[in-house]
Amino acid sequence: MPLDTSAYSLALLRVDGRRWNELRRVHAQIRTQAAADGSSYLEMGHTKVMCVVNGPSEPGPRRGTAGGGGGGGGPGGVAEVAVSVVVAGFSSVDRKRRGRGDKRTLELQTTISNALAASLHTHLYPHSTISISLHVLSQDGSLLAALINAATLACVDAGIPMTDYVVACTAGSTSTYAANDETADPLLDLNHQEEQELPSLTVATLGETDRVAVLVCESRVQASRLEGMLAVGVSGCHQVREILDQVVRDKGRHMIKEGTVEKGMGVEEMEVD
Amino acid sequence: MTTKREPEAALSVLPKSDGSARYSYAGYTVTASVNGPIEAQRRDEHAYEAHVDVIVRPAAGVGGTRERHLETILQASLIQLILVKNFPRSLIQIVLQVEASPENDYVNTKLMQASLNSAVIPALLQTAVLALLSAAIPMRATATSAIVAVMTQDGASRLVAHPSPREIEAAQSVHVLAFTSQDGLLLAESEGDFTVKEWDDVYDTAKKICCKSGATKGEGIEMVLDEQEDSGPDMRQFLRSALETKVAADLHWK
Amino acid sequence: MPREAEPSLNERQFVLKALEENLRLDGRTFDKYRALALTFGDEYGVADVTLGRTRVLAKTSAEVTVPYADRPLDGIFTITTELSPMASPAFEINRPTETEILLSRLLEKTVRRSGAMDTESLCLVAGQKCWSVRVDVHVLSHDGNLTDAACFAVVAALRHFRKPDTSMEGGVLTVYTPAEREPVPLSWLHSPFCITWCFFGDEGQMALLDATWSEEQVRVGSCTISLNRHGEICQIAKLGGTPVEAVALLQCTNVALTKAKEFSTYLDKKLAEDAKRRDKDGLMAELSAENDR
Amino acid sequence: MATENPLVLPGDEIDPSLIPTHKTKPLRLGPGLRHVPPNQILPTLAGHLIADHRKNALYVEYNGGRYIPSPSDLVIGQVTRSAADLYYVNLTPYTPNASLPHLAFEGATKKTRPQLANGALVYARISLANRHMDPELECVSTSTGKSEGLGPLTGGMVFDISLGLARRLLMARSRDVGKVAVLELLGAEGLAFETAVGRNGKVWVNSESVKTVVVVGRALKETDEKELGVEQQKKLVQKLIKEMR
Amino acid sequence: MPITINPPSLRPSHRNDSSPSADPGSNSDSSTGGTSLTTKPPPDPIIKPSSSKYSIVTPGEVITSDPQWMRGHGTYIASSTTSITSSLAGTVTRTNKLLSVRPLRARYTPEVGDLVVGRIVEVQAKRWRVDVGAVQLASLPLSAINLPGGILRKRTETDELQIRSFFAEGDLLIAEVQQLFQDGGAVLHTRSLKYGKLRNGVFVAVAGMGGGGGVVRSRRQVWTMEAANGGGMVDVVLGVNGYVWISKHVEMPEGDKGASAGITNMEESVSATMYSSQNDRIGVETMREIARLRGVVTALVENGLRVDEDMVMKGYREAVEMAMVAGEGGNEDVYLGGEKGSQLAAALTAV
Repeated sequence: MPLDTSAYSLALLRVDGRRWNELRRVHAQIRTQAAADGSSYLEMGHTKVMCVVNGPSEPGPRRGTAGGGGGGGGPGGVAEVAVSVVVAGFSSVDRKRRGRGDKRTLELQTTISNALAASLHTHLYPHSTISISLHVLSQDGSLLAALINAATLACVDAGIPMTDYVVACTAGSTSTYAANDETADPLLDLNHQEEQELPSLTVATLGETDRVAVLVCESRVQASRLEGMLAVGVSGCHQVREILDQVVRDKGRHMIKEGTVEKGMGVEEMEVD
Repeated sequence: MTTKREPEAALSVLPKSDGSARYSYAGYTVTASVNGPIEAQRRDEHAYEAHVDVIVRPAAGVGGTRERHLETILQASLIQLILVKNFPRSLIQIVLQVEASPENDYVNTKLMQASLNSAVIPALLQTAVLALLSAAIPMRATATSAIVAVMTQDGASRLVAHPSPREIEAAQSVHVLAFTSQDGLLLAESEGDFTVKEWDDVYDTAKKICCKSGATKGEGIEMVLDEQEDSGPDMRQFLRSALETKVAADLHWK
Repeated sequence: MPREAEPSLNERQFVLKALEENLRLDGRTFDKYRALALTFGDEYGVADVTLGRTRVLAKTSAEVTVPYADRPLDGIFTITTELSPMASPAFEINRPTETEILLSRLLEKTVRRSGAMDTESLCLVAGQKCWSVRVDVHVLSHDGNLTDAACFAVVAALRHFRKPDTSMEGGVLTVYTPAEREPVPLSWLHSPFCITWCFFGDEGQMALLDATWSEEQVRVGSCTISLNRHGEICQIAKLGGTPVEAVALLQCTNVALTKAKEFSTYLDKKLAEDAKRRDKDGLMAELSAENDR
Repeated sequence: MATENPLVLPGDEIDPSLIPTHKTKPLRLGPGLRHVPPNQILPTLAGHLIADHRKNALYVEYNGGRYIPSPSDLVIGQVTRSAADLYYVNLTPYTPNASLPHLAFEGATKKTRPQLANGALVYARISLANRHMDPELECVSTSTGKSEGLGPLTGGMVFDISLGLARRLLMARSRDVGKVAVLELLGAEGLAFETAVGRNGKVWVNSESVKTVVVVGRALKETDEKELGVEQQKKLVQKLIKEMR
Repeated sequence: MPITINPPSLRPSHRNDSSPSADPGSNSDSSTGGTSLTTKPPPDPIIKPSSSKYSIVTPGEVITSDPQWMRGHGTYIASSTTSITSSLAGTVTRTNKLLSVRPLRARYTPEVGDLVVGRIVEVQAKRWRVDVGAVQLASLPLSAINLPGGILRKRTETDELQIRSFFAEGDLLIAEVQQLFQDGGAVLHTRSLKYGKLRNGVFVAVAGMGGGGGVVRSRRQVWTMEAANGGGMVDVVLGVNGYVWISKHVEMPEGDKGASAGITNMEESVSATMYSSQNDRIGVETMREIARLRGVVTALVENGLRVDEDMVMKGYREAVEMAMVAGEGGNEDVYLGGEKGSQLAAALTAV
C-alpha cells in the first residue's frame, strides 16, 4: 500500500499524526525476568522487543574447542559478546518464518554485538561470554534501533560496566530518492509504513555524544540528504537516552526505597568532606 | 571463442597461499591453491600420514555431487604422488577453482554440463600438480594427463585426443588417463561403450601424449593418429618448462 | 578448521603507532587505494579483479526458470558468495563465517536492493518463465578489503555479461544459442560501488581507505558506503565498532563519492576497451569459423 | 654431459655423474631428495640440483612453500598461550603450536622467568623437530647457558618474507653469496635499526624511528616480491631514502 | 561542518508523570521527577548537581571531575578528560579518597572468606572447575579438599586417578573462597567439616549479589532450624553467591557426644559418608517443609526483598501461619508463587 506523502506538505503531520521530529511512545522496563542476570522489555511505538542477558560467565567445557585452554571469550583477552535474535513468526503481518541461518538476522546479531562490545568494558572479563538473547514480539519499523536499546538496558540491568548507553533510533526523509527535492524534510523514528516507502537510516550513538556506533542505511538516497537525516537521528538518540536513563533511575530509586539496595553516599556528603 | 591449442600455466599466482597455479588448456581455466602442511581437524587426522583434502569449485553455482565425485577421483590420484608419510597428523589442502570451461556456441549452457564430467579432470589434475610443485610439497613424481575420445564414424572407430566439447558429446566413449613421470598409470576413468581392444588403443595413445618427454621427442613418428597436431602438446615438456621459469625466477640470485 | 592467526602484540602496536605518524606500512596515504586491475575473461560476464594482493573473480550465468509465485513479473537475480579455503584455510565450505555473511549482505544491499539491474526485464512469460541471473563471487586471495573488490567485480561482471537472446512468437518462447543470435546485455540502471573506511585509534579518529588484511585485523570499526556516480547512496553499513564522530562520517561519505566516480570511470574505460577487442576478435572468429566449414 | 645445476622435478632420475663421490666422507642428502633403497636417489621437489663436492653433499635448491621446522633453525614465533610450565608458540599460521618451556630462557628459574603475554614475539632456536611431534623451542644455548641474542622481541614490527629470502639473509655472507644487500645499504644511508631474521619467513625490525622501520620493511618486501638483484636493490634503497626525506 | 542538534521535543511520555505513587510496582518516582531530564548536566561541574536521598548514578554519568578523587570499581576515566565517570547503574560509595559505584545488581564477585554453594562443571586432572555464579568458574584444587582417611593424609596419585569419586560433574558442594587470582577468579577449599558435598536437600539459585533481592553477606549464612508441622530439623545454607541449599539436618554420628573426641577422630568417622551421593531417607513432612522454605526464598526474591536469616525465618513463620489460616489441608499447600508470594512479601514489609 503506497504511503500518501502528499498530505505531509499540507499539514506537516505524518501518517500517524506525529510531527517531523517526534518520537513514538517509548515504553521500557528492566528486570523483567528474575532468572536472568539482566533483562528488559522495550516498546518503540508498536515495535516490541524483549531482552535477556546472561553473564559475563565462563562457558563450561562443552563449548571448549579442541586445543583451547578450556574457556571462551573473544580474541585478545576480552569477553565475547554473543547475541542471538529471534524474530517471532507472529511479529509481522506476513508471518514469515525466519530460519536460523537467515542472513538478515545474522547481520542484526553481528551489528548489535559489535555495537555493544565497543561500549561494554569487556576487557574486565577475559575468557568469559556475555550472552544476549533478544526476542522480537511485534514489528512496526525501527527494529534494529529497538533491539539495540533493549540490549543496552538489559546490560545496564545486568550490572555490566560500560562507557555509556548505546542508544539508537531511525531517521528518514520525506520524499523518495528519485525526487531530487531540496526541500525534503528529515523525519525522526520511522514506523513500518514509512520505512517501506521512504529513505531511512538507523543511527546509534554512544550516550549523549555525537559519536556514531551504528549507521545503517538500506535504501537509496541522495548523498546531500545524509547530513540532515544524520543530525535528526543523532538528536533522536539523545532523546532516547534520556528516556532509558530515566527507566534505570526510577528502578534504582525504587530499590533503595524498598531497602534492597544500600543507600549510596549522598554526593553532598562528599562535598562536606 | 576459439579455444587455445597451447597450454598456458603460471605458478605462485596467489600471494597468500603456500603454493598456487593457474592453468588453461582446451578452453578450461583452473586456478588452484595449496596450503600445507597445516593443522588437520581432529576428524581428518591420520596418525601416520597427511590428510589430503581436495576441494573442487565450479565457476557457477555451488558444488554438488559432480564436484564431490571429481574430488574423490583427484584425491585418490594425488595421494599417490604426494609423500604423505612425511607429514603425519597434518593436512594438505588443495582448492581447485574452475574459472572457465569450453563454451559450446551451439548449445545453451547448463544443459551440457552433465556430459562434461570427466573432461575437466586433466585440467584439474594438471593444475593441482603445478600448485603442489609451487608449494614445495614433497612428491614421489609428477604426473601428466590426457583425454581421449572414441568416435564412431561410418562404422569405423577413430580415436580423438583432446576432443572438443562437441566431439565429446558425439563420442561413443570418453577416457581420461594420467601417467606419473615414471610412466606408471595413475588414473583411468572411462565413460561410455567400448571394447577392451579400444581401451588398449586408448591406453597407447594416451601414454604417448603423456609420456613422451623432451629427450625422446623425435620418436613420435609412427603415430597411429592421422594428424601429428592432434596428439597435442608435449605435456611433460610443458610441465618442465613451466617449472623452469618459476625456479629460475625464485633462484634469480644464484 | 584451523583458527585464523591473530596479529602479534608488536604488530598491533606498530601499525597503530605508524598510523599516528601518518604512515602506512606500504607507503600509501590514508585515502589511497592499492593498484586496481580488472580483466575480463574470454566468456561474457567474467571479471577478475585484483586490488593489491586481494583477488576476486566474479562469474555471471543465466538460465531460464520459473519466477517466484509472489513476484510473477520479476526475474530472479542472485549473488552468491562462498568463501573457500582458497582465501584462507580458516574458511570452511558450508560453514559460513561472519565475514562471508556480511559480505553477502553488503553485495545484496548494494547491487540487488538498490535496483542496479531492472529485474522486470528478466521476465519472459509472466508467472511462467523468466531469466535467473546469478553471479558467483570467488575470492581467490584475501589481503583485506574484500568488500570493495568483490562489489567492483560483481558490477563489472554483470555489465560485461550477455544473456542469450529470446523471442516470443505465437506463445512459443525461443531461446537462441550464441551461434544463432548474438547475446544481449542486461538491462542495467546504475552502477553502485562499495567504498570501505576502516577506523583506528581509541576514538576511531583515524580513517583509512582500502585497508590491507593486517590493517583490518587491528581496526576498531569500519563503515562501508555504497554510492553510484550520480551521488546516490545505495547503502551504508557501519555495523557497530568504536563510535565515530558523526561529522567525520559525513566527510567519509564525501570522499567516498569521489572514489565511486573514479571506479565508475575506470570500469567504463575497461568495458569500452574490451568491446573493441571483442569486435576485432569477433571478426576473426567469424572468418575462421567460415574456414572450418 | 649433464649441465652443472640442472632443473629437477620430483621423481626425475639423477644423472649419476652429478652425484659427488668422496673416498671417505659418506654422501649427505640435503632437502628435496630421498633415498629409495637400495641405491636410487630421487628428488621430491622442483628446483636446482646442487652438488657440494667438498662436503660430499647433494641437495635441491628451491624457494617457496611453507616453513617446515628443522632442528637448530632460528625462528620468530608468537606466543599464543601459556600453560603451567611452557608457552605455546606459533611459527606459521594454521599449524600446530611449538612449545617453549618457561625455563628455556637465560637464567630462568621457577621464580624468575620472563613473563610473556599472549601475542608477544620471541626469537628462538628449534631444539627438537620431528615429523611425529610438535616442535620444541629454546631461547638459551644448552652448552653456554647464555641467550646468545635469543629471547623476547619487544617493540618493532615483524614482516613476512619468502623462505628463500630468509635463508639468504641468514647466510654468513648474505651480500656476496645470498645477493641481498638492502639491509647493509640502508644502514650505510645512516638509518639506525636492528633486525632479527627467522628461518620461518619472518623478519623483525626495530628502530627508534617508526619511519625507519616502515622503510626497512618496504625495502625487504619489494626486494622479495620483485626479485631484485643487488644493483636494483641499490636503486630501490636510494628511491626509498629520497621519499623518506 | 557542524551538525545541528535539535532540542528534544516534549513527548507525552510516562517519564514526566509526576503523580506521587506509593504503589511499589510503579516505576516512576515523584521525588526527583524533574531533575536533570531535559538538559544534559554541564560536563565541568566539580560535583554533579543531581542528587537526592536516593541518588543513583547511571553509565556515562560524570561523578566528579575533581582530581582529588581516585577511581574505584564501576567507574572509568574517559580518554582526554580527568572526570571520573560511572560505568554502572548503582550507588556511589566512598572509601577514603576512592570513589566506586556499587551496582544495583551484578553477578557475584568472589571475596576471600565467602561461603559459597557451587556446582561442579568440569573435572580436570588435579582440580575441579566449579560454577559459583561468578564471572569466571572457580577452581577447587584436589589439594584443597579433605581426603577420606583423615586430615593429615597426603595426597597421592591414586587420588588424582579417582578424582571423580570425590566430586563428579553436577555435584553440589559448599565451600569457602580461599584466595583470588589476579583476574578475579576464585580458588575454593572445603577443608572444614562444615564444607563438602551436599545431599538430602534442594538447590535454589537466586539473583546474585548487590541487591534486587539477593543473598546479602550477613552474620550467619548457615543455620539449622526446627521446621513446623513435624518437619524435624532443617539446614539452610545461604551461599553468598546467591545459591541456596535447603536440606534435612543430619546428625553427625557420635557428633554430640564426641565433641571432645578430637577433630581428627571425627574426621575419620565422617569420611566414610563424606563423598556419598546417596540421599538418606527423608520423611514426607520434612520434604514438605523444605519445599515451603524454598517457596519462601523464591517469594522473597520475586518481590525484591533481601534474603538473610532474619527474613527467611520471618517469612517461614508467616508462610506457616498463612497455611494454617487457609484451614483444612492448608498445611499441605506449600505453593508460594504469584499472588500468595506477594501477600507474603506484603506481610513481611508491613512488619
